[in-house]
Amino acid sequence: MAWSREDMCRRAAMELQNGYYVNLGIGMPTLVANYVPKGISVILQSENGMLGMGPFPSPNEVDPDLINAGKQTISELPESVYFDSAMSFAMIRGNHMDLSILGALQVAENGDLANWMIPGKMVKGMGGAMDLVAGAKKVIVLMDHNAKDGSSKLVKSCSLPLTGAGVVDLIITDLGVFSCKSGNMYLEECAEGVSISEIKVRTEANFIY
Amino acid sequence: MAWSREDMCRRAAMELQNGYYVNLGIGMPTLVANYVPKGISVILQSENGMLGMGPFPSPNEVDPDLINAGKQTISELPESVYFDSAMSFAMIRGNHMDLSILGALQVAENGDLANWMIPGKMVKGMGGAMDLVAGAKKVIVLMDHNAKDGSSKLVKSCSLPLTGAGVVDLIITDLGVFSCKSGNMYLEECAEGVSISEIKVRTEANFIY
Amino acid sequence: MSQKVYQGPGQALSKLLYDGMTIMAGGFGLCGIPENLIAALKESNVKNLTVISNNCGVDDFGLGLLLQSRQIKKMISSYVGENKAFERQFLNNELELEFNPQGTLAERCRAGGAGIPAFFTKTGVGTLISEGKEVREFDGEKHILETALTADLAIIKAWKGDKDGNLVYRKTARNFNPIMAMAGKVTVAEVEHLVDVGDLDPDNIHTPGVFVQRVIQGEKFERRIERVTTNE
Amino acid sequence: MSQKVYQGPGQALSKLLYDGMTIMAGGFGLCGIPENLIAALKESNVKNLTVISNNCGVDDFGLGLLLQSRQIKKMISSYVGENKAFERQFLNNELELEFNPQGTLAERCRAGGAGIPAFFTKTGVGTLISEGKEVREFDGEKHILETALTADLAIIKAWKGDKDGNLVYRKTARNFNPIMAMAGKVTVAEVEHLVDVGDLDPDNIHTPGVFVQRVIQGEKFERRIERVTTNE
Repeated sequence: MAWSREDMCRRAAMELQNGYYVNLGIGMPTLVANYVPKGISVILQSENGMLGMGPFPSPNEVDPDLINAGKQTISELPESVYFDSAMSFAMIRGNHMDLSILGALQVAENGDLANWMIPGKMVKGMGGAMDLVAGAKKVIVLMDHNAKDGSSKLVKSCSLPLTGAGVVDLIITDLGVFSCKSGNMYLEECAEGVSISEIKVRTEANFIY
Repeated sequence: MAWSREDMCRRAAMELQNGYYVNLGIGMPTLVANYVPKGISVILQSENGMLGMGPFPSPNEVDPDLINAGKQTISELPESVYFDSAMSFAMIRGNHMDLSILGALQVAENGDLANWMIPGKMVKGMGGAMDLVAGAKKVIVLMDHNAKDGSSKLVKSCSLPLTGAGVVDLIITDLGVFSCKSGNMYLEECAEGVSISEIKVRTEANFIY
Repeated sequence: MSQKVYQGPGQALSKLLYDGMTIMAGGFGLCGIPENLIAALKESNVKNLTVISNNCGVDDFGLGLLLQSRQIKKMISSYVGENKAFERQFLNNELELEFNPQGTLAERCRAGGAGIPAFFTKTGVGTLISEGKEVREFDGEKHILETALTADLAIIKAWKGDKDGNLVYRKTARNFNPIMAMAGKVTVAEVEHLVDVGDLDPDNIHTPGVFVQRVIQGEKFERRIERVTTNE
Repeated sequence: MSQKVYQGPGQALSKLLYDGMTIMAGGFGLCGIPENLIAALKESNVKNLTVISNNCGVDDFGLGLLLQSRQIKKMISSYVGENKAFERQFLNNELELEFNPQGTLAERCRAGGAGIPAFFTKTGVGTLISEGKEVREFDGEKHILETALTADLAIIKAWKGDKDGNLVYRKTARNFNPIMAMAGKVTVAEVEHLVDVGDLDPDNIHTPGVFVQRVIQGEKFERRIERVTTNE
């Protein structure tokens, strides 16, 4: 009984605070927007040049000049603002974004993150991920605990090329919530029905609990 | 029979080419705008954040939000554009301005310029002058040939603190026109009725003619 | 959204001020200066300020008010020629002064806001400005290394602002305001017209609200002109 | 004013193209790309191009067209995942590729336009991106030195433009266009609506005309959407 994807998104959304400026990565992180708790209002940033990103549009409102960083059509909100790429990354690099939530291939005990490249496979590029993890005030990774082959994605040390060194603050997987502080990983919370011993078995990284 | 201030401005205006983006410094350089030759159209930049600077306004059009770099009220033209100080100096430093015309205390044979500071006197600051001389494609100095005490403002080597090293391309004084190339100063042209020997007597700098 | 709108400049600065802090103030001459917030700084009597601003106002307006009350310890500016109190205090060694070329000052603020700790520029090479700074050649030309500026507080003046802190400036009153808004650890903006979210054109917002923590509708704006110059 | 308006993309690029040159192309994905000018580049058959662009189009649109015709020698991009021709040529060593983090790419262009030859950033510290680059600590944090990018030619797409080359963009089609406009030794812009000088709001011009040397009214705009995604 691990967390479902919906549970994971809901848990990630609990990290949102009122007034936060947030960047959500492609994939599961994007879905966190659907679980913003009641009474909390956040402003979503899209690194291609928008604050106040709205939901996917209705078919008759699709606008080729209005896309998100995943190149999907989106919609405008009353609070929307547009700007160029240098301004967008000034926000990100300059430590003005409260939170970045993104996926990962591996996270190491020391907070190292790998999510952009598998050597030997075609490399698509890092896009804005390296800037986001270097610049956001808080970085949360939202990912499955284990890869499709069963291997742990929480590792002692990343074998894949890094996206950022020591950049991850919190990891939310289907098995629980982990934090990275001063070079160590901590188990903060187990998913409902998941025991510490199960997590231990399914985790390569050492973690403190 | 040296050039009058009007003659000097008229001579400086002959350096303007159609479509030039030009920054005019405080004082005599500002007056060059009144002598733009027929058929030539230039766009004036004001480093506090404007392209397409217009003339002084009529008394009932004065606007506190519309000033030039000398803090004087000015007016808007159809081609006017406003921007912030970082963008303004991106234009200047980034080599996008065709011409900067400014005054000077001293110009040396090698093109060194001093125009911002007299040690021992109260220093007001360099404003945008250091950026302009470092960044504009062409730098013209418009100044009296001699200081009030009769000393030459064209010098072998600047005794005053520099605004820029080797930055001056052309100097227009009441006695003539000089250029600076590869470390040497050249007399390009004498003012009407001024002889080379008179210029020699009144000039400290060595110049080639 | 969290509440960014405050009632009046005193409230907008509450719990932000402490002696010895660094403050950026937008404006060029008296154009586009945060006059209400400067007045509140004077009232607060916060001391030993390092103030980063292109100029320092005139004797009885703008930052000149904080010189009169001797609240400023140090100025970082490009030009301070319009102020007798400044000259007097500086010559008496009561005031420190760091001159920056105007473009370098602007770029240092922008860099501070954009997470760029240092950059190379050719401005000032071979002058007093380059003393003590690293010099390096790029493409055969010398450049000096300049560091970013940030401030504990940035005070900003805009024409219009909405409740999320999005700002729009008018004509040359824009100047240093947008880049200092980026560089403040906390940025407080006073606006002539406070409007609802959605009232500003999203394609034409000069300062996105992410850079602004507090905003007030200014009580009154004198908008004094330093040098009225007309064609008559 | 000198004449900046040209008739059509072919004329606008005349005498600017040569084999081996470096070209910046605005746009993010297919959003805000200079599609008419890209078509004219294809027609010109200019070769061995180094192209700086955040992405490389799709197989049959945008910069992908120049891949098909093998006009591109090297790409400098942050993400190129949408293009099979790209993958094939890259794996066959027919195409060079330099990845830049998106924010570093943007800042390198902006720096190139602003006369900043190099800057420090913390993006990429401790990753492959930092290899061979100078690392320096500021405030106890490591940063790497990145250099500016400029281009022999920048091709840009704007929504509106006037005859002086002043440009306005629409929504997220702005992206890299304004900063690449600054970084081109020559910048050519295609606009959807060519208007008279004075028709654009002077407070809301995104690219001042000083950065733009040539401008055309685009003939037609397909404005293709890469991933139509709706709420249905």
